Amino acid sequence: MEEFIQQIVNGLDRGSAYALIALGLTLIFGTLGVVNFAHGALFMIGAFVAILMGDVLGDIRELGSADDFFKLVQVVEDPTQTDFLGRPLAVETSYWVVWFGENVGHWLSDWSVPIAVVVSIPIMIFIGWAMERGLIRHFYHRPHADQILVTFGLAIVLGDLIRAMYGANPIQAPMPEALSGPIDLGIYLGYDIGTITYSAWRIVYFFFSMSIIAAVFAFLQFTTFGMVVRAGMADRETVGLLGININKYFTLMFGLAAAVAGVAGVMFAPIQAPSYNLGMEYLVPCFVVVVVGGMGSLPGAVLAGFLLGIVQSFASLPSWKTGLVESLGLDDTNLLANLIIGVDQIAIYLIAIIILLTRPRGLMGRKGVMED
Amino acid sequence: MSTSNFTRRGVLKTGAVAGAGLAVPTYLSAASHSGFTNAPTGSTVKIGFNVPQTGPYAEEGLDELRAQELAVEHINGMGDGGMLNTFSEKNLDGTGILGKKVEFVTGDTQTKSDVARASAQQMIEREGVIMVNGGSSSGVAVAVQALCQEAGVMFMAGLTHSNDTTGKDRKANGFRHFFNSYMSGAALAPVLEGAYGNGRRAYHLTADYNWGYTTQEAVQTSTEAMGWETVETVLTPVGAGDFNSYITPVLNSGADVLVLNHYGGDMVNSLSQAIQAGIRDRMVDGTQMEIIVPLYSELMAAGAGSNIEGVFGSMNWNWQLQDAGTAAFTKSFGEKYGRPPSNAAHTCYVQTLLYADAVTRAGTFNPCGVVEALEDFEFDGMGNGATTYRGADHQCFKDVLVVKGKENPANQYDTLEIVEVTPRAQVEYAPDHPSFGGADASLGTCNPGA
Amino acid sequence: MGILEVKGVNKRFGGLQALGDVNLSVAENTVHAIIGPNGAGKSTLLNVLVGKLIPDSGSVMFDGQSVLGRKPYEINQLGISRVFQTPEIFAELSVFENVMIPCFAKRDGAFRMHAIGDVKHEADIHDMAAAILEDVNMIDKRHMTASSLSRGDKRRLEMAMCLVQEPRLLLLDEPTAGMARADTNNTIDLLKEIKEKRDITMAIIEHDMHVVFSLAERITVLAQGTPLVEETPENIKGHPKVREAYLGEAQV
Amino acid sequence: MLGLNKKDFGLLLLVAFLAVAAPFLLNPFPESSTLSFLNAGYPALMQLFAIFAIVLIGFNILFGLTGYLSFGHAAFIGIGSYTAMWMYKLLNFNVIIAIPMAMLVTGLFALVIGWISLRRTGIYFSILTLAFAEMAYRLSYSVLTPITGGETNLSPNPAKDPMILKGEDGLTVPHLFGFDLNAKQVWELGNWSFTFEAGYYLCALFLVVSFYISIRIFRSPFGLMLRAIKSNNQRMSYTGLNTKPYMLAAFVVSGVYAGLAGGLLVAMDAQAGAERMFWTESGTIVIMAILGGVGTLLGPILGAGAIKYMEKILSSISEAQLHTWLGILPDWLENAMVYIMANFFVGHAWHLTLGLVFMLVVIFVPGGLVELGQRIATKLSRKKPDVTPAGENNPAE
Repeated sequence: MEEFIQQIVNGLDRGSAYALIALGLTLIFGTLGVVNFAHGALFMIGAFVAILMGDVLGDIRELGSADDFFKLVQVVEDPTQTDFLGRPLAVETSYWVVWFGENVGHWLSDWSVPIAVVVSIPIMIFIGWAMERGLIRHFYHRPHADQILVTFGLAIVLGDLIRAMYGANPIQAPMPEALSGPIDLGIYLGYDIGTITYSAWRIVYFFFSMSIIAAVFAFLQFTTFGMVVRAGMADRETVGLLGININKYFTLMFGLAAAVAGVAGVMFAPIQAPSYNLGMEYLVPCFVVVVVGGMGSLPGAVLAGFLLGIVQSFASLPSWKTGLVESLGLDDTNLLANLIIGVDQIAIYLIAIIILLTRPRGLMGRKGVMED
Repeated sequence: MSTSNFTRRGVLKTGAVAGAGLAVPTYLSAASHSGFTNAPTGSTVKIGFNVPQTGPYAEEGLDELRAQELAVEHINGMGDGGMLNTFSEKNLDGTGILGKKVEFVTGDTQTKSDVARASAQQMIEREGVIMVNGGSSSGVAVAVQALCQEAGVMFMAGLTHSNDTTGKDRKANGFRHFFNSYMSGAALAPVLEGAYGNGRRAYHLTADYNWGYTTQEAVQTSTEAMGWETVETVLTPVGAGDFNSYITPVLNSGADVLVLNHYGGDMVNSLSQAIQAGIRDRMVDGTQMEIIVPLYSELMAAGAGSNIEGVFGSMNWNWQLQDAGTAAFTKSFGEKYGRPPSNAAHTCYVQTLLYADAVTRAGTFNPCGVVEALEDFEFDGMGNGATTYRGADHQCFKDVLVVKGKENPANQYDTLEIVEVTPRAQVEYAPDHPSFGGADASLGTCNPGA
Repeated sequence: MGILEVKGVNKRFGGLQALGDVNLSVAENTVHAIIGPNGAGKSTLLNVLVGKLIPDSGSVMFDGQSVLGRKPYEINQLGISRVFQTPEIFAELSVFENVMIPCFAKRDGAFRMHAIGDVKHEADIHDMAAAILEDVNMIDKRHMTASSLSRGDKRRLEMAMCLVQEPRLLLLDEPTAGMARADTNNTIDLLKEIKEKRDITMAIIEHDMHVVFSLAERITVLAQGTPLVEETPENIKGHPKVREAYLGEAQV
Repeated sequence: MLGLNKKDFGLLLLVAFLAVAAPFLLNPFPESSTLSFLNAGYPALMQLFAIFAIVLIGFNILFGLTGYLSFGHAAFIGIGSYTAMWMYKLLNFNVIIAIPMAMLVTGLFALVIGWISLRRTGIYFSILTLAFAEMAYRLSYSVLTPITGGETNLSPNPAKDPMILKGEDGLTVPHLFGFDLNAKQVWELGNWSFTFEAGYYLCALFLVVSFYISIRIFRSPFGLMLRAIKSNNQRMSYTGLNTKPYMLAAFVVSGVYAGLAGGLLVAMDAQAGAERMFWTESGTIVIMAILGGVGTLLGPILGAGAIKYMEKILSSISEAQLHTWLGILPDWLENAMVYIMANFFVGHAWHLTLGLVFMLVVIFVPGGLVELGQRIATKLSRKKPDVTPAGENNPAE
């Protein structure tokens, strides 16, 4: 039972990352009718905003590689210490420490990721705006295949620009000291102390995702802007006929979707050390999520995100797999036994196939969307 | 923009030299004269550095490339000579190899076996290289080694840690300086026993591919031999990114040691996530839960930041060693590139020098001659103490480092501290050891090509 | 016994009774129009006839064979062709290719793997296609891409594609919807011409009474999913039930 | 000629000529020149050109004619490779067995995967194919290691493999009835040197035959049906045509092409790895198709060549070479240019160039290189601006 609860929590946590990316993808697809393969790259850029803020705010990579792209540090040679070649050590001190003292400086670097969330919003909206104006806008009337391809090209370019700046190695972003350990969830459910513990930051991430998702839904539900957008998602031509220039809303919509992907990336940076390839890694599972949810359906995307997250978590749980293998009386060298043990490799694809074959347009897709 | 290592004049000169070299017919016609693939006939000889320049191991590959360029410089008599000054053999005099200046070409393996082979093939066919060096994964090493065997050129493996490279997939034309999974297990066990006692219960998370399997097997065997119990072994998909769903079951499994048979980005992520999940804060029946990372990479360790503090692992070499060879190499590398070399860089550097020296001693570039010169070759002064290239499987035998993440690093490169230098005798095994292909494993015969 | 016999067909969508106990008999070699106000169930009925919808109960027999449960292509192969409200043609292909495809379907059936022979060497197909294009006066336009045709020509092309299969029943779904008067008249002439030249049964679903009365020999009036009357055109005009249906609609 | 019209026969001759003369055409620069680096006329790369051209020709039959975008096509290359490899291990190294078996087994896989995936259309179809390919990749890399060799690739092990048809020659390298495919002939012509390899010419032969068959399919009633499905699936059904078997046939045919390519890869280099099934490889196939020109006859060959050339040549340009080429510039400019080029565009950064080129093509010439060529041709011959496109749109009468 503890194991079950733990994996449910795991699945919700992993699913919330999927759901956030898929939500942005669906926002863009639903309103603009554009399939954006560069969305994973926006997630990745968000994660690197966290790295950038870590550099700017202080000593995130005191141990890091020499490729810090942007640092605000005062360099003082300390003759009492030596570097690896026996030369006087160049001690780097964050200017925040120099200017505001140890406490403030340390606090800033400790909380650099939450600060980066705030900073990333304008940055991501700007990037989204630039992408829409500069590129996507010219693809509204092109076939979906062209949109997929040009944004795929863009994803490659954005990934490699980040690689040129930060190198290919993953770089860890720090999480605030206070949230870096586990929280005991079990005691709230009546278990003994230490039975069910879970990383505090991941719980923060889960609630953060939920509030972002709720905010997006509320925004679409209760604002005029959201109403127009929803109407546009349902029937673009009619909205156009009503004399509303839906195009005006598109740029902002794209910016919003980029910001959702961006903050998802920022908050994810302490969980998985981002590398330039992060976007591509998440692109495929997230597309599977979007399609399983049904193209163009926001609730579908969120639902499928959580569903696949939970599926993946349970697929990686060893106890039921070994149990199943034993109850089938298979030995270790048996191919079927190995397939059962290795089901976590393919779980989300297997589920995706099953769902798409039983529900032709995914969980909540509408007819005629992206079917030709 | 003076950061570039090339001055225009220098390049024009090598360009001209290159031109002269290229005018020589490609290897087939040459082969008909001298009886082996890509026999050099002009005043230069070309070697190929096949390393990952894109993909997840790009940084490691680029570090290997730096070391290889440095090795070529030293062989050609430029720079300060590095380890040539401390190497126990003194055959290389800075005039290249057998009087021929060394040139090199580079290729990108992308850490994909297919691409690596295609790249090696391009070097052999088009550039006429006589030896291929480098790489950052066992899959690539095994694949390229087999190709070099067929083509009749030498292969000096870079970073490859799986038993198979010099085990069941060993080849006569291939040599490995780097240590392997078995040695990691053998070297780690006594240190772990000292630090954590002999009643521990281990839980393995293992990357689901060949290297993971051999590493898990090695660590499992050696820890069980000293009395540890293996609670569970779980395979994880390569590049999973998020390992949390594998880590949380560890907490209540009754295990008190978590072994992460992961490398590279997987290691950074699984280690950080294990610490976030509270593995190292946990007490199991009164003992503190611990994490072990059998194979460390200092480049990746930097990515994991302070999470590696106090975590044990093993390495082939580390720049913080105190011997003269290490000092000379670190100085030479550090002055040129502004950073200490990684152990991947070290192994590629050493392999290049060893090759050059073997050719000199053999008096020929013919791979069969070079193989003979390297087999059971004993040397010292390359940073690992007295070392032997065993003839039976072309594996180097030398001391193995057990290291630990440093608690209070003094500078950004000071991430690991050396806990113990496990003597070579402790990590030795028979060439027909069952983990290395048993009695069936065979080098075959050396292939000079054409 | 008509060529098409619809008996007791019911179809519900949720709470809406789209078709309620529809009986319809279309006699061979007649032009039979199905009219009715909006929402009367005309399109639903048509979709049942071509296999796109399956009714909840009832039977649809074509020439003694049930069409229910058959896929659209199977129903077509039985001899029912359909003309759509907006012409459904192969827009990217040439006019000639457009008509060749139904020729293949007629000659080779629903599927035949013909991967090596050149289309150009299929002399019989060429003759068939050329003949039908002559018939509809489009032979000069055979090289044009279908998407570049005028709306009227697209309609003609679609007719040609259906006719070349020599269907025994041609279903027309508002063939003149959205057309200018001149185009409508042209279409009426085209249909009349077709009728004169061939033995063919036509079922027309139509809004435009001008078209209906120019062509139809029998007319069925549908209202709220149920047939009200089936009569000749002369008798339909001024029929009280029809008036009621249409006027009733007007008052709403 | 051969059942082709004049124009198509001309295209076939062109492709045959390019294939035969590739060792000359791709080696335009003398060995001693600083541009010799751009030469691509060596066997390993020419084999890749031919093999990927075959994949693309097959992919074009599916994507170009029917418009169904398979995002998992690389899986079939992998399946073909593994099959051929197992033929070596179980029977013998004669490619006359390995290649047809690779095509057969791949065809069977394509039949099953196609039968399931074709139950859906549009992006749902694409995701289904992607899911199958990802499963194939992941399983081959890990769980199926005993069958696929996993990370270390599947390679022959003559000492242990059964090789029941080994025969007297006992060859343990890929051969055609005992004829070594690695046999090479080098011509020295002044400063040039041209290599002719048996293996490459085997690939070239398959390429020309594949191209010929693809022309025939394009011009056949089957090809017409596929184009009609792309144009209007609904009309097809109401015209009495069952689209499913046509689609399935197209899917299987293009799968078999990929299987052939997989078999050829193993015939050239006796090694099969899981990475050739990874989804980015499938993505590269799509990129090649777009770059060359979807639905055209020549496009796939051009696209495959262009991408493989960039992958091999662009990626191996080093800073030293850049310095040599840019040597005439003032030092500061030279260094700046080299820095920018080496960090962003060539060598290990070549992916960025690929992404940019690809974007530019999609934005400005959606018809790919073929359309670009036509536009240039139109510009050059203003007298007759009405140049008929490469032959695909002309009426089939």
